[in-house]
Amino acid sequence: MQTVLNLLEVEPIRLLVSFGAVLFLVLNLAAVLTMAERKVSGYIHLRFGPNRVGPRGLLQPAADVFKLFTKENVSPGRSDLWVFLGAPIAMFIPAALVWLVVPFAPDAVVADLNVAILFFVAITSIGALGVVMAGYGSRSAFSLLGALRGAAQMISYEVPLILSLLGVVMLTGSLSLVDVVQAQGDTIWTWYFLPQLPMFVTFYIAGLAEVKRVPFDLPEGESEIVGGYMIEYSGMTWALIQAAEFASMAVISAVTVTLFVGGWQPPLPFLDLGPFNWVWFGIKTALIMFTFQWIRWSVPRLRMDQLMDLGWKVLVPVTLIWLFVTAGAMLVF
Amino acid sequence: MLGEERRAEHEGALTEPASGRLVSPDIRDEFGLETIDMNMGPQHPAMHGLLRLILELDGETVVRCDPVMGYLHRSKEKISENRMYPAVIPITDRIDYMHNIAMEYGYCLAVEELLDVEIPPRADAIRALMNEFGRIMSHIPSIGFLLLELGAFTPILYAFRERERIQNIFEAVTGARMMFHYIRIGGLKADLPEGMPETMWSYIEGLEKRLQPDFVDLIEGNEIFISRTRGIGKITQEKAVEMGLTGVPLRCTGVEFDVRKHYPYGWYENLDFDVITDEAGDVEASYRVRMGEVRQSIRMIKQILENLPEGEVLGDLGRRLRPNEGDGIARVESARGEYAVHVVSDGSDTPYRVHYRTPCTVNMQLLQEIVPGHYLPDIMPIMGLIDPVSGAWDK
Amino acid sequence: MAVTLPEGDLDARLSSYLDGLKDRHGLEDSSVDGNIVLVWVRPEDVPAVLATARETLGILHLSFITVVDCQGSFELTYELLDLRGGQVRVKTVVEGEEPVIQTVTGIYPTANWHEREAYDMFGIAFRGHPDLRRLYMWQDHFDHHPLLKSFEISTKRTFEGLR
Amino acid sequence: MGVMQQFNEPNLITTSTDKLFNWARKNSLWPLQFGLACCAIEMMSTGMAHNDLDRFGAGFFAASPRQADVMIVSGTVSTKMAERMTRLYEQMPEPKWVIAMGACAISGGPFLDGYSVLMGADRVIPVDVYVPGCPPRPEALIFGIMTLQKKIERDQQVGYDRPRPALVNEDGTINEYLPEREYTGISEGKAPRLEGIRPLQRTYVFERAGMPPASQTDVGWIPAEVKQKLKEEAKVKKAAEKDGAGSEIEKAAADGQKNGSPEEPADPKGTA
Repeated sequence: MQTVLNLLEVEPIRLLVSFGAVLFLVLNLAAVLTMAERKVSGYIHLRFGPNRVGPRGLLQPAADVFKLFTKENVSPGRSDLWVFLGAPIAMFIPAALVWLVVPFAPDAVVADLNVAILFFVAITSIGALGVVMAGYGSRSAFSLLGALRGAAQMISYEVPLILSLLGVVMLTGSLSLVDVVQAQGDTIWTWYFLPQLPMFVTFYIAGLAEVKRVPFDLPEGESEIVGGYMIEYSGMTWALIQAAEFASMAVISAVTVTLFVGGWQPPLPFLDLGPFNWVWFGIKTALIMFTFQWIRWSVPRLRMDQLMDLGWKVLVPVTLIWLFVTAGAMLVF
Repeated sequence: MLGEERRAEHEGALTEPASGRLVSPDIRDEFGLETIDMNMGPQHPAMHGLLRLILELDGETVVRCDPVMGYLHRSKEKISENRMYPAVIPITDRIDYMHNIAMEYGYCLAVEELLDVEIPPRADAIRALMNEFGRIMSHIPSIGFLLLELGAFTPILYAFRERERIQNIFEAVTGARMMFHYIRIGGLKADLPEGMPETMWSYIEGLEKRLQPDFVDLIEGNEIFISRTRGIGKITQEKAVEMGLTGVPLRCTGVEFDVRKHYPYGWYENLDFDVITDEAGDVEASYRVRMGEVRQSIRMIKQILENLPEGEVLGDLGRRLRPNEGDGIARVESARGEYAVHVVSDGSDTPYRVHYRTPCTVNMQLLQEIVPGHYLPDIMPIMGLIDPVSGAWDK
Repeated sequence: MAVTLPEGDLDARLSSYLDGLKDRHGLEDSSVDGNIVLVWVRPEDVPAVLATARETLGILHLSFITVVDCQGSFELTYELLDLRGGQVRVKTVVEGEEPVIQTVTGIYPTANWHEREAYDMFGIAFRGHPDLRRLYMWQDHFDHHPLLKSFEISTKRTFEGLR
Repeated sequence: MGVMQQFNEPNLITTSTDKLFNWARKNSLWPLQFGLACCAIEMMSTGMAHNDLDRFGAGFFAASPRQADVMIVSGTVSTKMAERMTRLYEQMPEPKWVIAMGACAISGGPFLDGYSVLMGADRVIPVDVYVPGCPPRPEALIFGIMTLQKKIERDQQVGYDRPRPALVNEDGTINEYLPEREYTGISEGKAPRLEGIRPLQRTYVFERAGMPPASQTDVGWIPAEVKQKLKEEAKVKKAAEKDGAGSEIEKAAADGQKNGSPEEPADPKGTA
């Protein structure tokens, strides 16, 4: 036993084991999130949601996963097969990789990089590649349109996403996410979402667009282009795309919490749970994800030109102005 | 010639971009840009049934839109010719299956015109009453579908809650949830059950209260809803009249035309109601008109329930109907517009010819006129503006 | 662009419609019954009569076109509404098994799909129609005009048949 | 099914995995978002708050056939739609099931007499569960889905085991299975009724103003026999053209069809 624990001290093994654990968590999280989504939608729609499989329908995701696992995997006749099959993987890996740098608790982080924020930005932008691959590989007008929309949207919203990070980086003076959390302190009014409120809102909106959730789900646009880039996927490949979507949604929530809402820090000092502070992290992330779902079932979808208008004409100027305000305030105080 | 000028004008309007920015053909050729052909439907979540649109896309902008129908052509006119007069009513039920009571109503009025019979006043009043319930049952889901196609999922569920409640009323009165076969030639199948007027009254009062929080508050102030619908599918009055539009698409341009008001039939002469119009002529205006019409229907139902005449509901016509030779034409205002039935009799048991003028078929001509120039996602609100029903446009 | 709809007394309007049509065209028969003006015209006069109705008399709405197969001839009914209580019913009879008639799409653009439907169901050819394709059935591979009386689908269900 | 079918005899592993997979399949039946006619409204009612199909894990209406498990044929299938429906069915990945909802999808229902109506969806695709009614109540559809769940649980007549068209010998043994595609391309019951009807004498083709070529909209469902006939006709025509001995009448008719002017219809009988 001791030898096993000692092995964990060795850097590459620790990295691998902890990343494995995180990957396991992510895959399960996707399943749990589908369930949560159906339940939340049920309560918003004044109905029950799944409640027949297992106690209160809790085994529903298991049934879904097993079913998708045994489903035939169709690839369209004239598709570009390797691109088609590679796309879900290209979508899933970036979503899972970002979890490497997210600090769950003071010491619970797979890799405490000193350029973690840069890493996050770099990895999330790879996600657009998977979308384009899926759209190109499927060889269908609908998926091509979805992929083009997805690429345009994800690349455009990278800009406000990065700009809104800069305020936090300026205040902290570090690119490490652990440093960011520690700099925020253990009281709710010292967290960055108050002084950086416009940046927080921008990051939230840009994050919503980055993970393609309603009202920014144009690449999927179920009532317009019938699932967009994922229209031709079936069985496990489709499940992998879904897992990637939910994982990236969770990771955006986690990074939002880390950057603006104090990470694992308790809202008030006396609520400090010591080694169990990851509970705070979990609660905050779940709350942010709940708001994502709340929005999903409440508002219609934007149109492409309106989406671009919002990104370039509203979000980017707001973040630029607030960067100047932050810089000025740092000079004065 | 006069007609040719008109036609030229009409073609000019076709190439005029509406909201999108069309790349001019010259530039397209110069840079070797290509348009995509896209086939939307017949199985598509936003096509209100089985409609196929052949689209030519320039990026996201639609250059050409060609609707293809007939995927639900069920030969209703031919079947109607081979049935006895009363046996046609179930066929008419299935034309516009969202507001099917109006479909029976129109057919029965046409045959009654042929037979020249008097309808008992109570039957007339109950026909109008159920017709207005049917209109609410159709309009509220229409609003829900519009939002569903824009991407908001929740309003349709709230809409179907109301529809379910009205279906319960219909089930109590007629015995069926959807295909009622309630209006008969010369009257009604049965009188209202005991205590039904009170139930209806309480339901209508509840609906009036729920309309604001469940629908108006949820939809009207929403920024995204406004930005997706305002100015989309803009129709001028002249265009609307030229295209022969009726119903909500016509009224939302400001032309005041309602068959119930201007060609009154049945009990509607005795009712006091407004024709709701709106000046804007876009999708948002159509939403407002539909909401206003629901309120007017509530008003009418209250009026009917207040003075419901007493008496029989079915005159004695005998089992065998053999109208004299001639034409019977009747028109009613269905939830989608003017629905007219033309029955030609040759003096036998079966109609010689039955022609259904369904509003959806005519209103859908609008698609190939106004969709070009819009963005692809704008097709969905435009479908919500016209709100066709598959069974009605295909007959 | 506002549309002006006719106003005033209904009976006066109806008689003005009838007079207006009578003055300009040779009608075969005409009558006023209730709020309906019924005119019978020769098939070649239909576009001219409808053009008068729309442009001069201001009857803006073409409600529908009904075709009745009279086995040997076809009876066409053009139902016009002035949207304010008045109706004008223009009827014509086209002789022959394979009728041809001038289109009215230039006058009432809404007639486009009505005529396509009539072509699909009865095989009536509308000369000058901009886009005469079948509306419901396939353009190819369905070589029948189903509403013709010669196209029988099954036994008729008559009263005697039931008993 | 699948890998497990390679074992000839059922054993501990195959039976328990089959149980697990069948449990998963029955509890996660995603219907295709495929509304045909009136019944589609009742199908939607079933999915909505009052009846809530999502309770059974069947509430996710997949818009794309690739993600669907069960196709609910909700309404009248016209002959024009039959080809599309068949294609949708073929696009769905295995294992897949079909529920015929309503009288029309079972037999043609009230439109049985119609010239454009398919007499039941099972003429072109195999149907697992029939739900009668016109339209069936939402409760009936839920019952139909529960029946399908029971069928899946018993591993009965699903997937590769479901009934397929076969040529049966006189003694009842199966001679050979018909290929799927051929089966789905046939519409029985239509041909006899068209007998003795005057075929179309002529087709007027006018020049189209700014409209798409006919071929795009003309793609409809072509029955196999008609396809064959057309092919043969084309062959004959080609051969005739090669010989240069095509009759004057035929040529004139063909020219008229291609280049009919907008003003003058092509000569109906080609007797010019």
